[in-house]
Amino acid sequence: MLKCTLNGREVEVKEGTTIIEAFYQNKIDIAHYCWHPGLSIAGVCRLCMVEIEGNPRLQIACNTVVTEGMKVNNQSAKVKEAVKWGLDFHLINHPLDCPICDQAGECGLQDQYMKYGQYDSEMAEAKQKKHKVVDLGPRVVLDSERCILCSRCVRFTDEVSKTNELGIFNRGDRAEIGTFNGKPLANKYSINTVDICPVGALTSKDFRFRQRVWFLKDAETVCTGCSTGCNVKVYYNREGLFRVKPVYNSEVNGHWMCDEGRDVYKFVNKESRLLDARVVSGVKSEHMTAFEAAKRVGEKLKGAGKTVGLVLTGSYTVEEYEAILSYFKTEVGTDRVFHWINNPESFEGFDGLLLRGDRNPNTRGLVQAMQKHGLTAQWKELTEALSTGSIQTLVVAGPENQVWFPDFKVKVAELSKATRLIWMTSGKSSALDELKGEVTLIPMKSYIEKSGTFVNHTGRAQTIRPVTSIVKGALSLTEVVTAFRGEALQGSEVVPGRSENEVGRGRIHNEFTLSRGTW
Amino acid sequence: MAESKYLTEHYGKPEYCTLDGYKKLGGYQVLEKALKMQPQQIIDEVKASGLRGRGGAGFATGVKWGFLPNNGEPRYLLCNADESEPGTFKDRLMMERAPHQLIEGMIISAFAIKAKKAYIYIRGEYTGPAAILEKAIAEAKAAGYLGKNILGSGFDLDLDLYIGAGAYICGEETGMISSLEGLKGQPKLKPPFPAVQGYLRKPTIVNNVETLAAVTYIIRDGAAGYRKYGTEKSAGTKLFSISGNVNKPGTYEVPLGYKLMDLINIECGGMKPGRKLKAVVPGGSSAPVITAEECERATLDYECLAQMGTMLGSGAIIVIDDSNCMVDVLSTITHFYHHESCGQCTPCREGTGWMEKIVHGIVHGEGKPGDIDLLLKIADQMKGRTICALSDAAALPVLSFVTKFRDEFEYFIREKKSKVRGGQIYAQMHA
Amino acid sequence: MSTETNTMTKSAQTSVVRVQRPEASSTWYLPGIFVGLFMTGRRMLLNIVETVTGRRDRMPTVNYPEQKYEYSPRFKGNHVLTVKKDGSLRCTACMLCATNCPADCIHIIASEHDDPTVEKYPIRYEIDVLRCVFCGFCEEACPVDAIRMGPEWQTPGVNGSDFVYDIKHLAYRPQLKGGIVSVLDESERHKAGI
Amino acid sequence: MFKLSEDGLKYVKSELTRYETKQSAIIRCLYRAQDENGGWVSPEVIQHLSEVMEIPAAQIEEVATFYTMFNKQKVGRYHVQVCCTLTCGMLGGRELTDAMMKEAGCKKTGETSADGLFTFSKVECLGSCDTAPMLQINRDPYIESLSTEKAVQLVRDLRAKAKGH
Repeated sequence: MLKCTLNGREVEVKEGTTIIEAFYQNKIDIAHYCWHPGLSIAGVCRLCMVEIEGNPRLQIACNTVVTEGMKVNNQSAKVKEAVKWGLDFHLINHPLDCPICDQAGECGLQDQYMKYGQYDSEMAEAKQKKHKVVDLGPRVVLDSERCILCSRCVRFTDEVSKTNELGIFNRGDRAEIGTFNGKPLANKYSINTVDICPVGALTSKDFRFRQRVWFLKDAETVCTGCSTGCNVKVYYNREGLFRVKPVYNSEVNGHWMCDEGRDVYKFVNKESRLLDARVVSGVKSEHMTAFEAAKRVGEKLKGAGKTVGLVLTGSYTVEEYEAILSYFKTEVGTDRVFHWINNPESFEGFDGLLLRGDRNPNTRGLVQAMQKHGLTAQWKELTEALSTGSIQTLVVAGPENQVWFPDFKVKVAELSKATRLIWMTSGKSSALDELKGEVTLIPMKSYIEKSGTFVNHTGRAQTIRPVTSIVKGALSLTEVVTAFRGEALQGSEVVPGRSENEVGRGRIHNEFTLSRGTW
Repeated sequence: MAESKYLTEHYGKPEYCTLDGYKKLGGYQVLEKALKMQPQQIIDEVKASGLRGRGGAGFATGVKWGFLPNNGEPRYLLCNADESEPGTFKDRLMMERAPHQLIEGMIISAFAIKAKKAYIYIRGEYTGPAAILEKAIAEAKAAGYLGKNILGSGFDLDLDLYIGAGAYICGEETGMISSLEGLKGQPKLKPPFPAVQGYLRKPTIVNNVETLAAVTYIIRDGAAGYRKYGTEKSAGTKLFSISGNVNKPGTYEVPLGYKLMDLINIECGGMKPGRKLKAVVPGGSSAPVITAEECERATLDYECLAQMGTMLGSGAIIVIDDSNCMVDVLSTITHFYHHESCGQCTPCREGTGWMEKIVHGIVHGEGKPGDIDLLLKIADQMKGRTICALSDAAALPVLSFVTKFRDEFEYFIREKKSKVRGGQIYAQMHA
Repeated sequence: MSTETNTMTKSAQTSVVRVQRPEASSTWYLPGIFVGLFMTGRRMLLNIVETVTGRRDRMPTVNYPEQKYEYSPRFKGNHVLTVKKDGSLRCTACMLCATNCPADCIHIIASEHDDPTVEKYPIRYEIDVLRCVFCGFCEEACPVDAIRMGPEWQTPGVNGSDFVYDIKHLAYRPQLKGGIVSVLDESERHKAGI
Repeated sequence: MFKLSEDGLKYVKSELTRYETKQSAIIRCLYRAQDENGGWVSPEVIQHLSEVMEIPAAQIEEVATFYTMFNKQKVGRYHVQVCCTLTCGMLGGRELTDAMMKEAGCKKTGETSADGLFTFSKVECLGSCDTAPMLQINRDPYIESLSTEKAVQLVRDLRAKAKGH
C-alpha cells in the first residue's frame, strides 16, 4: 500500500494504481472523458489534469501512477483553468444540439460545463461540419458532429468485443468515427458503445427519442436474459420501462452486458403482458383477478395426488421455487415436477464474453431446489404421462421470456393434451389465448415487480427487489401458493408508494423550475 | 570561422553514394574498429562526446542510449528519416549523397545498444532517397556489412527500410513507432518511454539521420576529436538547412556556436538586393521566430537560442525579409499544423483548427479586435497539454509571431490589409 | 422574522421590509361597501342612459359571446405551436416545455423524422389546458420559438377531451390562418449552433 | 471489383512477412494497390486488401485515411502536389498553383481537369525548401526551383506528352 494525498486528503492505494483510479476509489470528482476503467488508457481528452507537487507541468491522472507520498490536487486554479479550456476545446466544434440529443441530461459535456465551465465561448468561427444521423448498425446511430473522439467505442470493439468494426478515419479535426464502407456495427455487444459514449454521438435506436432521461428513475436489478445474471439498472417511469444498462460487478459482468439482455425490459411492459386471469371451460370464458383464479385452482389441487404435474422454467426466484415445490410435495402430494429448458441443443453454449445458451436467470436455483426436494422426474416421463393420461391436471409456470423458447408453440400444443391446464406466466401469447378445453391463465409478476434470489451459472446468489408495478393484481409464485391455500395475501409484496426521499426530490425539482436563473 | 566540412567532407562526389566509392574514401573502416570495441565503450564515447540529438529536441544521445533496460528483451534501433519539419532538408541531402555514411553509423549504433534489428523510417515523399537507400542497403548486405556475423565479430544486424506515407506527426518518435507498427501515426502515451517500451513494446532507440551518421565520426576521432568542433555544451558540427529570402539557400555544415548572421551573410551570400532582414525562424517552423535585432546576437548552439526563448530544433533556418507579411507567413504555419495534427488529443486537434480559422479570418480581412488576445490565450492553453509536442509546436510560432510582430497583426485587423507590399498578399489577391 | 430570512438567504442581500397590517378586528368595512354600491349603481344608471340614448360605444361592457373583447396582443393566453416556412411544425420535441411545466400539462411523443436535418419531431403534442396555469414557462423554455402564448383567451368546450389541445388545434386552428411562422428558421438555428 | 494483379498478390504476400507484424505491411501494400487502381484507394481496394492480408478493413481504412499520400478520390494521371508551406508559401508556391490550375482548367484543388490529366493539391512541406517553390507529381522525383512561367510550361509539356502517347 502506498500513501498519497488527494486534494489534501491522505489516502492509501495499492501499488500500481493510477491517480484517476485513486480518485475514483476515494469517490473524489475528477473530470474525464476518454478514460474508462474497463478499457485501455488512451490519454487523449486531456481533461483529467492534476497538479502534482514538485512538478511544474500539469499531468494527466489516467496515465500517471501513484508514488509514495505523492501530493495530488485537482482543485487548484491552474487545474481548473486547464479543465475549463480543455472543455472549451471539446465544445468549439460541438453542435450544441442538446434539445434534440438523447444524451442531454446525462451528458459528460453538460456535466463538466456546469462544474468547470459556465463561460461564454469565444469561438466565433464556423464549426466543422461532419456526418449526422449515420445508421451505424441495427442498434446504434452515430452523430459525428457531437463526437469528441475519445475513442472509447473504438477501444471497446478492439479490446472487449474484439470485432474491430469501428475506426477513427481521417485526422485532425476532420477525424470521424465510423465503420468501414458502411459495414454495420452488428456485434452482440454493440449498445455498450452507446453506454460508454460520454456524449450523444452514439445513441441507441431502441431508446432514441422515446424519453428524456430526466423523466426516468432508475433502480438496480439483475438481468434475466440468461444464466450469467448481469447486474443491471433499469430506467422506468409510470409509463413502464424504457431501457436497461449494465452496472459494474467485477465478478459477474464487469462493465458490460449483451444487446439481447437489453431487450428484457420489453417483456415486462404492459403491451406484452397478460393483464388478468382467464378461466376457460369449453366455450365459456371468464375474466377475473389472478388471486380469485388461483384460489379456485387451489381448491381442486389440494390432495389431488399424482394426477397433477408441475412444469417449471428457470425464470423464477429461489423463494418461489421453495414455496411451490413444498406445496406440491406436501399439500398436493405429487413428485411429478418437470424442468422445461429453452433449447436443449445450445443450452450449454457460451459466446465467450457474457451471453449463455441457457436463457433463464435461475436454472441453477431450480435444479438445487428440485434436488433438495428429491425430485428427479425427466421430461420424457411427462410426455408419456400426458399420452397415457396419468397426468390429468398440469400446472405450468413460465416461461417469462417466451421469445427465447424457440419451441414454445410446440410445447404449448404438447402440454395442452392434459385435461386441465393451469398456465401461469407474465407474458401474453397467441398460443395461450387459443387454448381450448379447461384452461386457467394466471398473470404473474415480472422480475421487476417482486423480490427474491436468482442463482447464476456459477452458483452466485443475487437478490432482486421490486422496482415498480406494471400489471396490478399479478402474482408471484409465492403469492400463487398462498392463493392456492385460500389464505389472504400479505401486503408485503406491494410496491411502496413515493418514499420520503422521492418527495424531497420532487420538491427540489419544483424549486429549480420556479426559481430559474438563481444558481 | 568558416564552414567546416566534417560530416559533409565528401559530399558532392558522385562515387560517395556507392559502396566502392565510399570505401575508397575511408568508409566502413570505423566500423571495423568499432566492432572490436565493447558496446559499453562506444556508449561511453558517445556520452563523452556530448553529441545531442540532431532531429529537434537536442537530447543527449549517449544518455538516451543509457536508458535501455537490461532485461534481455530484443532491442530495436530506428533511424528517423521522416524529415518533415518545414524548412528542414538536411537529412534528404545526407541520404542522397552519403547513404553508406548513415548505414555505417547505424551499424555502429546498433552494435553499441545491442540491437539486432534496425529500421530506417523515411517519409513517403522521399522516393528518390528511398531508392538510393534501398540500393545501398542491398550493397551493404552483399558485402557482409549487414546480416549475420558482421565482419566476423559475431554481431548480427538486419537493417530494413520503412516508407511512410505523408504525415508530419510520424517524425515524432512514438508517432513513428505507431506508424512502423502499421497503425495510424499517432504518438503514444509517455511513460513508458520508447527506450523502455517502444516498437512492439520492446526497448527502442530512435535517432535522427544526422545523429547516427555523427556516431561514426565520434568513434573515428574519439570524443575529444569530435569536441574540437562546437562549444562546451553544444559539441560538434551541425548541418543547417537555410531557406527563404537569401541569395544562396542550401545545406551548410558549421560547428555549433557559429554566428547566425555570419551564416546568412557569408555562407548564404546575404539578403536579396535591396531587401532587409526582418525575422528568422531558427529551428524549423515550430521554433519561435526571432527578430532582426535578436539575430545579431544569436549564435547557433542549443544554449544561446534557448536563452532567446527559441530553439535550434532541426537546424532549419528560414530567413524572412521585409517583403513578407508576417500575418501571411503565420497563416501558412497555422495551416500546416491544422493539417498535420493527428487528431488524438483534444487541445491540439481543436486548437490548431481554431487558430487557423482565426488567422485565416485575419488574412482575409475578417479579423476582429479581440482576435489577437484570443490567439494568445488559445496558444497558451495548448502548450504542454498533449501527449506529444505538436501542440506546443503549433502554439509557439503563434505566440512568438503575435507578440513580436503585434503591430502588423493590429494593422491588418484594423485596415483589413497587410502592412507590407501595399497589402498585396496572396490571400487577398486570390480570394 | 426578518433576521431569520436573512440567515436563510445569505446570497440575497436585499433588506427585508416589514409590512404593518391593521388587525382584522379593528377594520371597518361598512364605508367601503357603500362606496362599492355607489359605483355599481352609477354605472348601471349610466348604462341605461347610454343604451336609451344610443351611445353604446361608450359602454365598458360587451355583449358576450356575440361581441368579443380583444385583448392586448401581448396577452399570454392560449398556446400556439409555430410552424416553419413550409408549414411543418417548428417543434423539435426537446421536451423542455414539458420539463419546465409546473402543472405537468404538456405531453409529447417524439419520433424520428425522415429528413436527417430535422432529426426529431413530435408526432403527438398535447396540452391539457384544464391543468394549465398559463405561467408562460413553456414559451420561455423553448429554444426554437416553437411554442408561444397568443392573445386568444376563450377556452370553451363541451367535454373533457375538448380541453386537451392537440397539434391540429395548437398549430393549425382556423384562427391562426395557416399557422404562425417561427422567428428561428433552420439557417439561423444552425448559425446559433442549436 | 478491384483485384490485385498476380505480381501484386505476390508482392503483398512477401511484404506480409517482411516486417515483425503483418500490420506493418499495410502502407507498402496500399501504395501498390493504389498504383494498380489508377492512383487512388477506393473502398473496394481496402476490402480486397483486407481479405488478402487478413487484417480488419477498418484498420486499413484508418491507415489509408490518416496518411495524405493515399488518395481517397480519383485523381488525374498527373497528381500535381505543390508545396505551399512557409518557405514555398513565401516564395510563391500558392500563386504558382493557381496559375497551373488555370492553365490546366481546374477550378479548385482536388478537382480533376476535364481531360482527366491533372489534379492539383496544395500540400505541406516536402522537404526541399532551398529550391522553393517546388512540386512533386505522383510519387516521382521532385521538380524544383520553379517560377510561374516554368510551372505553366510544365503543364503544357505534360499535356503534350500525354497527347503524344
